[in-house]
Amino acid sequence: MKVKVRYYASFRDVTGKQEEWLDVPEGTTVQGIREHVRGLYESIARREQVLVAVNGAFPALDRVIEEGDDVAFFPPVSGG
Amino acid sequence: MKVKVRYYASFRDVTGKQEEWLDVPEGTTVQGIREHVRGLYESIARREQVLVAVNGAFPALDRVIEEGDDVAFFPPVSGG
Amino acid sequence: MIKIQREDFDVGGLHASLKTRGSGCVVTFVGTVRDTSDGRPVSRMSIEVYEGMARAQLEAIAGEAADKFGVDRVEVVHRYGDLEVGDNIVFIGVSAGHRDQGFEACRYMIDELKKRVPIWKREYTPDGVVWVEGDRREQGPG
Amino acid sequence: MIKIQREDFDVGGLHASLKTRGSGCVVTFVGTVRDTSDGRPVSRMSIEVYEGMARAQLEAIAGEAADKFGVDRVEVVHRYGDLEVGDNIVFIGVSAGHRDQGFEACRYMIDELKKRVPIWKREYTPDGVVWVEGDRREQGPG
Repeated sequence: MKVKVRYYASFRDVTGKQEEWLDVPEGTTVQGIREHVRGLYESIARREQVLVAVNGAFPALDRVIEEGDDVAFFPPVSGG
Repeated sequence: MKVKVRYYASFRDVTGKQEEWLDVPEGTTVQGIREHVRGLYESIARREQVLVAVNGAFPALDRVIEEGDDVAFFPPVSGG
Repeated sequence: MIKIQREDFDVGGLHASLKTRGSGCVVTFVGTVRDTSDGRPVSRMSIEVYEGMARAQLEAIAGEAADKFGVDRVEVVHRYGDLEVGDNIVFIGVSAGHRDQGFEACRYMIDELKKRVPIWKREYTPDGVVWVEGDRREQGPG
Repeated sequence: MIKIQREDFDVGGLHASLKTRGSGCVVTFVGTVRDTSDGRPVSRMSIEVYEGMARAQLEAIAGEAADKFGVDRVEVVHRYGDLEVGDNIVFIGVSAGHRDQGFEACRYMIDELKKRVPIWKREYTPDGVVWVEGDRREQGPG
Protein backbone atom coordinates (compact mmCIF):
# COMPACT_ATOMS: atom_id res chain seq x y z
CA MET A 1 0.00 0.00 0.00
CA LYS A 2 1.30 3.45 -0.93
CA VAL A 3 0.96 6.19 1.65
CA LYS A 4 1.90 9.82 1.16
CA VAL A 5 3.76 11.33 4.08
CA ARG A 6 4.80 14.94 4.60
CA TYR A 7 7.64 16.37 6.66
CA TYR A 8 7.57 19.70 8.48
CA ALA A 9 10.11 22.07 10.01
CA SER A 10 13.49 20.44 10.76
CA PHE A 11 12.25 17.08 9.48
CA ARG A 12 11.90 18.58 6.02
CA ASP A 13 15.49 19.78 6.29
CA VAL A 14 16.93 16.46 7.46
CA THR A 15 14.98 14.36 4.95
CA GLY A 16 15.55 16.91 2.19
CA LYS A 17 11.91 16.34 1.24
CA GLN A 18 8.59 18.06 1.70
CA GLU A 19 6.73 14.82 1.00
CA GLU A 20 7.21 11.32 -0.35
CA TRP A 21 5.32 8.11 -1.03
CA LEU A 22 6.10 5.17 1.24
CA ASP A 23 5.30 1.55 0.45
CA VAL A 24 4.02 -0.13 3.63
CA PRO A 25 2.03 -3.34 4.24
CA GLU A 26 -1.76 -3.21 4.68
CA GLY A 27 -2.56 -3.02 8.39
CA THR A 28 0.44 -0.84 9.23
CA THR A 29 -0.24 1.18 12.39
CA VAL A 30 0.84 4.71 13.27
CA GLN A 31 3.54 3.17 15.45
CA GLY A 32 4.56 1.00 12.49
CA ILE A 33 4.88 3.82 10.00
CA ARG A 34 6.88 5.79 12.55
CA GLU A 35 9.34 2.89 12.87
CA HIS A 36 9.47 2.71 9.08
CA VAL A 37 10.42 6.40 8.83
CA ARG A 38 12.94 6.07 11.67
CA GLY A 39 14.51 3.28 9.63
CA LEU A 40 14.84 5.54 6.58
CA TYR A 41 16.38 8.58 8.31
CA GLU A 42 19.05 8.25 10.95
CA SER A 43 18.55 11.85 12.12
CA ILE A 44 14.87 11.14 12.78
CA ALA A 45 15.74 7.84 14.47
CA ARG A 46 17.95 9.75 16.91
CA ARG A 47 15.12 12.07 17.99
CA GLU A 48 13.41 11.47 21.31
CA GLN A 49 10.16 12.93 20.08
CA VAL A 50 8.82 12.20 16.61
CA LEU A 51 5.23 13.40 16.26
CA VAL A 52 2.91 11.74 13.74
CA ALA A 53 -0.38 13.31 12.70
CA VAL A 54 -3.03 11.58 10.60
CA ASN A 55 -5.64 13.73 8.86
CA GLY A 56 -4.89 16.73 11.07
CA ALA A 57 -5.17 14.97 14.43
CA PHE A 58 -2.86 13.09 16.80
CA PRO A 59 -4.06 9.47 16.54
CA ALA A 60 -3.58 6.54 18.91
CA LEU A 61 -0.34 4.71 18.11
CA ASP A 62 -2.27 1.51 17.32
CA ARG A 63 -4.51 3.19 14.76
CA VAL A 64 -4.27 1.43 11.39
CA ILE A 65 -3.20 3.62 8.46
CA GLU A 66 -5.73 3.54 5.60
CA GLU A 67 -5.07 4.21 1.95
CA GLY A 68 -5.60 7.94 1.31
CA ASP A 69 -4.71 8.99 4.85
CA ASP A 70 -2.84 12.26 5.16
CA VAL A 71 0.21 11.42 7.29
CA ALA A 72 2.61 14.07 8.61
CA PHE A 73 5.86 13.80 10.57
CA PHE A 74 7.25 16.65 12.61
CA PRO A 75 9.26 17.58 15.70
CA PRO A 76 7.75 19.11 18.88
CA VAL A 77 5.91 22.32 18.05
CA SER A 78 7.03 25.81 19.08
CA GLY A 79 4.29 28.26 18.11
CA GLY A 80 2.80 30.99 20.26
CA MET B 1 -7.79 68.59 68.22
CA LYS B 2 -9.74 69.21 65.02
CA VAL B 3 -9.44 66.59 62.28
CA LYS B 4 -10.99 66.83 58.85
CA VAL B 5 -12.58 63.58 57.67
CA ARG B 6 -14.07 62.82 54.28
CA TYR B 7 -16.76 60.30 53.34
CA TYR B 8 -16.90 58.40 50.08
CA ALA B 9 -19.51 56.42 48.15
CA SER B 10 -22.45 55.21 50.29
CA PHE B 11 -20.90 56.77 53.40
CA ARG B 12 -21.32 60.20 51.82
CA ASP B 13 -24.98 59.34 51.21
CA VAL B 14 -25.69 58.08 54.73
CA THR B 15 -23.86 60.94 56.47
CA GLY B 16 -25.24 63.48 54.00
CA LYS B 17 -21.75 65.00 53.97
CA GLN B 18 -18.70 64.98 51.76
CA GLU B 19 -16.49 66.06 54.66
CA GLU B 20 -16.64 67.44 58.17
CA TRP B 21 -14.40 68.53 61.06
CA LEU B 22 -14.35 66.27 64.11
CA ASP B 23 -13.13 67.27 67.54
CA VAL B 24 -11.15 64.39 69.02
CA PRO B 25 -8.61 64.21 71.88
CA GLU B 26 -4.87 64.33 71.17
CA GLY B 27 -3.54 60.80 70.91
CA THR B 28 -6.67 59.44 69.22
CA THR B 29 -5.82 56.35 67.16
CA VAL B 30 -7.27 55.19 63.86
CA GLN B 31 -9.34 52.68 65.83
CA GLY B 32 -10.46 55.54 68.10
CA ILE B 33 -11.59 57.84 65.33
CA ARG B 34 -13.45 54.94 63.74
CA GLU B 35 -15.34 54.35 66.98
CA HIS B 36 -16.03 58.09 67.14
CA VAL B 37 -17.57 58.06 63.65
CA ARG B 38 -19.54 54.88 64.40
CA GLY B 39 -20.95 56.77 67.38
CA LEU B 40 -22.08 59.64 65.16
CA TYR B 41 -23.80 57.61 62.44
CA GLU B 42 -25.92 54.60 63.19
CA SER B 43 -25.83 53.39 59.58
CA ILE B 44 -22.02 53.32 59.71
CA ALA B 45 -22.11 51.64 63.14
CA ARG B 46 -24.16 48.82 61.61
CA ARG B 47 -21.60 48.11 58.93
CA GLU B 48 -19.32 45.10 59.26
CA GLN B 49 -16.56 46.78 57.30
CA VAL B 50 -15.70 50.42 57.77
CA LEU B 51 -12.44 51.28 56.02
CA VAL B 52 -10.31 54.18 57.22
CA ALA B 53 -7.49 55.64 55.16
CA VAL B 54 -4.97 58.17 56.42
CA ASN B 55 -3.02 60.22 53.88
CA GLY B 56 -3.88 57.82 51.06
CA ALA B 57 -2.82 54.59 52.79
CA PHE B 58 -4.41 51.98 55.06
CA PRO B 59 -2.73 52.55 58.44
CA ALA B 60 -2.39 50.22 61.41
CA LEU B 61 -5.38 50.60 63.74
CA ASP B 62 -3.13 51.78 66.59
CA ARG B 63 -1.59 54.59 64.54
CA VAL B 64 -2.09 57.95 66.27
CA ILE B 65 -3.92 60.60 64.25
CA GLU B 66 -1.89 63.81 63.90
CA GLU B 67 -3.21 67.30 63.29
CA GLY B 68 -3.36 67.88 59.52
CA ASP B 69 -3.84 64.20 58.66
CA ASP B 70 -6.11 63.50 55.72
CA VAL B 71 -8.62 60.97 57.07
CA ALA B 72 -11.18 59.21 54.86
CA PHE B 73 -14.00 56.79 55.66
CA PHE B 74 -15.48 54.46 53.09
CA PRO B 75 -17.11 51.07 52.52
CA PRO B 76 -15.38 48.11 50.80
CA VAL B 77 -14.20 49.09 47.33
CA SER B 78 -15.68 47.79 44.07
CA GLY B 79 -13.53 49.08 41.21
CA GLY B 80 -12.18 47.08 38.29
CA MET C 1 1.77 54.62 33.55
CA ILE C 2 -1.20 55.02 35.83
CA LYS C 3 -4.18 57.01 34.60
CA ILE C 4 -7.52 57.80 36.22
CA GLN C 5 -9.77 59.48 33.70
CA ARG C 6 -13.30 60.06 32.56
CA GLU C 7 -12.59 59.37 28.84
CA ASP C 8 -12.41 55.96 27.19
CA PHE C 9 -8.98 54.48 26.47
CA ASP C 10 -7.41 53.13 23.28
CA VAL C 11 -6.63 49.44 23.77
CA GLY C 12 -4.46 49.22 20.64
CA GLY C 13 -2.40 52.24 21.65
CA LEU C 14 -1.90 51.01 25.22
CA HIS C 15 -0.88 47.64 23.86
CA ALA C 16 1.72 49.17 21.59
CA SER C 17 3.16 51.24 24.42
CA LEU C 18 3.64 48.12 26.58
CA LYS C 19 5.97 46.37 24.14
CA THR C 20 9.74 46.32 24.57
CA ARG C 21 12.37 44.53 22.49
CA GLY C 22 13.03 42.19 25.40
CA SER C 23 9.38 41.26 25.99
CA GLY C 24 7.99 37.98 24.78
CA CYS C 25 4.38 38.71 25.65
CA VAL C 26 1.77 41.28 26.57
CA VAL C 27 -1.11 40.19 28.82
CA THR C 28 -4.08 42.49 29.32
CA PHE C 29 -7.28 42.53 31.33
CA VAL C 30 -10.09 44.92 30.44
CA GLY C 31 -13.15 45.16 32.68
CA THR C 32 -16.37 46.17 30.93
CA VAL C 33 -19.91 47.08 32.00
CA ARG C 34 -22.13 43.96 31.93
CA ASP C 35 -25.86 44.08 31.32
CA THR C 36 -26.46 42.03 34.48
CA SER C 37 -25.07 41.99 38.00
CA ASP C 38 -25.95 39.23 40.47
CA GLY C 39 -28.74 38.23 38.10
CA ARG C 40 -30.33 41.70 37.98
CA PRO C 41 -30.44 43.72 34.75
CA VAL C 42 -28.16 46.75 34.74
CA SER C 43 -28.86 49.62 32.37
CA ARG C 44 -25.86 51.81 33.21
CA MET C 45 -23.29 52.52 35.89
CA SER C 46 -21.52 55.40 37.49
CA ILE C 47 -18.11 55.17 39.09
CA GLU C 48 -16.76 57.25 41.93
CA VAL C 49 -13.09 57.46 42.75
CA TYR C 50 -11.05 58.90 45.63
CA GLU C 51 -8.48 59.99 43.16
CA GLY C 52 -5.36 60.84 45.14
CA MET C 53 -5.46 57.64 47.12
CA ALA C 54 -6.45 55.53 44.12
CA ARG C 55 -3.41 56.77 42.23
CA ALA C 56 -1.10 56.06 45.18
CA GLN C 57 -2.50 52.55 45.60
CA LEU C 58 -2.27 51.78 41.88
CA GLU C 59 1.33 52.97 41.82
CA ALA C 60 2.10 50.75 44.80
CA ILE C 61 0.43 47.76 43.11
CA ALA C 62 2.34 48.35 39.87
CA GLY C 63 5.60 48.45 41.84
CA GLU C 64 4.73 45.23 43.66
CA ALA C 65 3.95 43.51 40.33
CA ALA C 66 7.30 44.64 38.93
CA ASP C 67 9.15 43.37 42.03
CA LYS C 68 7.33 40.06 42.37
CA PHE C 69 7.09 39.03 38.72
CA GLY C 70 9.82 40.98 36.94
CA VAL C 71 7.57 42.52 34.34
CA ASP C 72 8.94 44.93 31.74
CA ARG C 73 6.18 47.58 31.58
CA VAL C 74 2.82 48.19 33.20
CA GLU C 75 -0.14 50.29 32.05
CA VAL C 76 -3.23 50.90 34.16
CA VAL C 77 -6.19 53.07 33.26
CA HIS C 78 -9.34 53.30 35.39
CA ARG C 79 -12.34 55.32 34.30
CA TYR C 80 -14.84 57.16 36.46
CA GLY C 81 -18.14 58.91 35.74
CA ASP C 82 -21.14 57.59 33.82
CA LEU C 83 -20.78 54.44 31.75
CA GLU C 84 -23.11 52.43 29.52
CA VAL C 85 -23.37 48.66 29.06
CA GLY C 86 -20.38 47.49 27.02
CA ASP C 87 -18.19 50.44 27.98
CA ASN C 88 -14.63 49.88 29.14
CA ILE C 89 -14.06 50.38 32.88
CA VAL C 90 -10.44 49.44 33.48
CA PHE C 91 -7.33 48.45 31.53
CA ILE C 92 -4.54 46.47 33.17
CA GLY C 93 -1.66 45.54 30.88
CA VAL C 94 1.81 44.11 31.44
CA SER C 95 4.66 43.08 29.20
CA ALA C 96 7.09 40.38 30.33
CA GLY C 97 9.70 37.97 29.08
CA HIS C 98 7.54 34.89 29.59
CA ARG C 99 3.86 34.13 29.88
CA ASP C 100 3.95 32.88 33.49
CA GLN C 101 5.15 36.29 34.61
CA GLY C 102 2.70 38.10 32.34
CA PHE C 103 -0.40 36.20 33.46
CA GLU C 104 0.55 36.24 37.14
CA ALA C 105 1.37 39.94 37.19
CA CYS C 106 -1.81 40.92 35.34
CA ARG C 107 -3.93 38.79 37.63
CA TYR C 108 -2.18 40.10 40.73
CA MET C 109 -2.84 43.69 39.71
CA ILE C 110 -6.56 43.31 39.03
CA ASP C 111 -7.03 41.26 42.23
CA GLU C 112 -5.26 43.89 44.34
CA LEU C 113 -7.14 46.70 42.61
CA LYS C 114 -10.42 45.06 43.58
CA LYS C 115 -9.31 44.80 47.20
CA ARG C 116 -7.69 48.11 48.02
CA VAL C 117 -8.09 50.84 45.41
CA PRO C 118 -10.79 53.32 46.55
CA ILE C 119 -13.18 53.15 43.60
CA TRP C 120 -16.89 52.31 43.82
CA LYS C 121 -19.50 51.32 41.28
CA ARG C 122 -23.12 52.34 41.35
CA GLU C 123 -25.41 50.26 39.19
CA TYR C 124 -28.72 51.44 37.73
CA THR C 125 -31.16 48.55 38.02
CA PRO C 126 -34.97 48.27 37.79
CA ASP C 127 -34.98 48.28 41.63
CA GLY C 128 -33.13 51.58 41.81
CA VAL C 129 -29.55 52.71 42.09
CA VAL C 130 -27.33 50.29 43.97
CA TRP C 131 -23.88 50.86 45.43
CA VAL C 132 -21.61 47.91 44.80
CA GLU C 133 -19.41 47.34 47.84
CA GLY C 134 -16.84 44.58 47.78
CA ASP C 135 -18.73 41.48 46.75
CA ARG C 136 -22.01 42.70 48.22
CA ARG C 137 -24.62 45.13 46.92
CA GLU C 138 -26.08 47.75 49.27
CA GLN C 139 -29.31 49.49 48.45
CA GLY C 140 -28.69 53.22 48.10
CA PRO C 141 -31.18 56.02 48.64
CA GLY C 142 -32.33 56.02 44.99
CA MET D 1 -12.71 33.30 14.95
CA ILE D 2 -9.50 31.48 14.12
CA LYS D 3 -7.09 33.09 11.67
CA ILE D 4 -3.70 31.97 10.40
CA GLN D 5 -2.16 34.74 8.37
CA ARG D 6 1.04 36.40 7.22
CA GLU D 7 -0.14 39.97 7.97
CA ASP D 8 -0.07 41.70 11.34
CA PHE D 9 -3.29 41.93 13.35
CA ASP D 10 -5.13 44.90 14.89
CA VAL D 11 -5.24 44.43 18.66
CA GLY D 12 -7.82 47.19 19.17
CA GLY D 13 -10.15 45.77 16.53
CA LEU D 14 -9.89 42.21 17.86
CA HIS D 15 -10.57 43.52 21.34
CA ALA D 16 -13.71 45.33 20.21
CA SER D 17 -14.98 42.23 18.42
CA LEU D 18 -14.63 40.14 21.59
CA LYS D 19 -17.02 42.25 23.66
CA THR D 20 -20.62 41.25 24.29
CA ARG D 21 -23.24 42.98 26.45
CA GLY D 22 -23.08 40.08 28.90
CA SER D 23 -19.28 40.07 29.26
CA GLY D 24 -17.62 41.60 32.27
CA CYS D 25 -14.08 41.25 30.98
CA VAL D 26 -11.78 40.66 28.06
CA VAL D 27 -8.44 38.91 28.70
CA THR D 28 -5.82 38.80 25.98
CA PHE D 29 -2.39 37.30 25.46
CA VAL D 30 -0.14 38.52 22.65
CA GLY D 31 3.15 36.76 21.95
CA THR D 32 5.88 38.96 20.44
CA VAL D 33 9.36 38.40 19.01
CA ARG D 34 11.99 38.93 21.74
CA ASP D 35 15.52 40.09 21.04
CA THR D 36 16.92 37.13 22.99
CA SER D 37 16.13 33.44 23.28
CA ASP D 38 17.78 31.22 25.89
CA GLY D 39 20.28 34.03 26.44
CA ARG D 40 21.29 34.28 22.77
CA PRO D 41 20.59 37.41 20.74
CA VAL D 42 17.90 36.97 18.08
CA SER D 43 17.77 39.34 15.11
CA ARG D 44 14.64 37.97 13.42
CA MET D 45 12.45 34.91 13.15
CA SER D 46 10.53 32.94 10.59
CA ILE D 47 7.49 30.86 11.38
CA GLU D 48 6.30 27.76 9.55
CA VAL D 49 2.81 26.38 9.92
CA TYR D 50 1.08 23.16 8.85
CA GLU D 51 -1.99 25.20 8.14
CA GLY D 52 -4.86 22.73 7.80
CA MET D 53 -3.97 20.89 10.97
CA ALA D 54 -3.15 24.08 12.88
CA ARG D 55 -6.60 25.44 12.10
CA ALA D 56 -8.29 22.19 13.19
CA GLN D 57 -6.32 22.12 16.45
CA LEU D 58 -7.02 25.78 17.21
CA GLU D 59 -10.73 25.26 16.58
CA ALA D 60 -10.68 22.28 18.94
CA ILE D 61 -8.86 24.29 21.61
CA ALA D 62 -11.32 27.20 21.30
CA GLY D 63 -14.20 24.75 21.70
CA GLU D 64 -12.58 23.20 24.78
CA ALA D 65 -12.08 26.65 26.33
CA ALA D 66 -15.75 27.50 25.72
CA ASP D 67 -16.87 24.19 27.29
CA LYS D 68 -14.54 24.25 30.28
CA PHE D 69 -14.73 27.92 31.22
CA GLY D 70 -17.98 29.21 29.71
CA VAL D 71 -16.40 32.06 27.81
CA ASP D 72 -18.51 34.34 25.62
CA ARG D 73 -16.25 34.81 22.57
CA VAL D 74 -12.81 33.71 21.47
CA GLU D 75 -10.42 35.23 18.93
CA VAL D 76 -7.17 33.59 17.86
CA VAL D 77 -4.75 34.86 15.24
CA HIS D 78 -1.37 33.23 14.55
CA ARG D 79 1.07 34.70 12.07
CA TYR D 80 3.59 32.89 9.88
CA GLY D 81 6.43 34.03 7.63
CA ASP D 82 9.26 36.44 8.44
CA LEU D 83 9.05 38.54 11.59
CA GLU D 84 11.29 41.15 13.19
CA VAL D 85 12.04 41.78 16.86
CA GLY D 86 8.96 43.38 18.49
CA ASP D 87 6.53 42.00 15.91
CA ASN D 88 3.33 40.33 17.04
CA ILE D 89 3.29 36.53 16.68
CA VAL D 90 -0.01 35.41 18.17
CA PHE D 91 -3.20 36.90 19.60
CA ILE D 92 -5.38 34.93 22.02
CA GLY D 93 -8.40 36.77 23.36
CA VAL D 94 -11.48 35.75 25.32
CA SER D 95 -14.46 37.56 26.76
CA ALA D 96 -16.24 36.17 29.81
CA GLY D 97 -18.63 37.09 32.59
CA HIS D 98 -15.96 37.03 35.29
CA ARG D 99 -12.20 37.32 35.48
CA ASP D 100 -11.54 33.79 36.77
CA GLN D 101 -13.04 32.39 33.60
CA GLY D 102 -11.29 34.93 31.41
CA PHE D 103 -7.80 34.35 32.80
CA GLU D 104 -8.15 30.58 32.95
CA ALA D 105 -9.51 30.27 29.42
CA CYS D 106 -6.85 32.55 27.94
CA ARG D 107 -4.10 30.69 29.76
CA TYR D 108 -5.51 27.32 28.74
CA MET D 109 -5.57 28.31 25.09
CA ILE D 110 -1.99 29.56 24.88
CA ASP D 111 -0.73 26.53 26.87
CA GLU D 112 -2.52 24.09 24.57
CA LEU D 113 -1.39 26.00 21.49
CA LYS D 114 2.21 25.60 22.60
CA LYS D 115 1.75 21.83 23.06
CA ARG D 116 -0.20 20.69 20.05
CA VAL D 117 -0.64 23.22 17.26
CA PRO D 118 1.80 22.42 14.42
CA ILE D 119 3.70 25.70 14.17
CA TRP D 120 7.47 26.08 14.42
CA LYS D 121 9.77 29.04 14.96
CA ARG D 122 13.17 29.49 13.41
CA GLU D 123 15.38 32.05 15.07
CA TYR D 124 18.20 33.96 13.39
CA THR D 125 21.09 34.15 15.87
CA PRO D 126 24.81 34.97 15.54
CA ASP D 127 25.42 31.17 15.57
CA GLY D 128 23.13 30.60 12.60
CA VAL D 129 19.51 29.73 12.04
CA VAL D 130 18.02 27.62 14.79
CA TRP D 131 14.78 25.64 14.79
CA VAL D 132 12.92 26.00 18.05
CA GLU D 133 11.35 22.68 18.98
CA GLY D 134 9.25 22.44 22.11
CA ASP D 135 11.42 23.86 24.86
CA ARG D 136 14.65 22.87 23.13
CA ARG D 137 16.61 24.49 20.32
CA GLU D 138 18.00 22.30 17.52
CA GLN D 139 20.78 23.52 15.26
CA GLY D 140 19.53 23.68 11.67
CA PRO D 141 21.60 23.33 8.51
CA GLY D 142 22.17 27.08 8.12
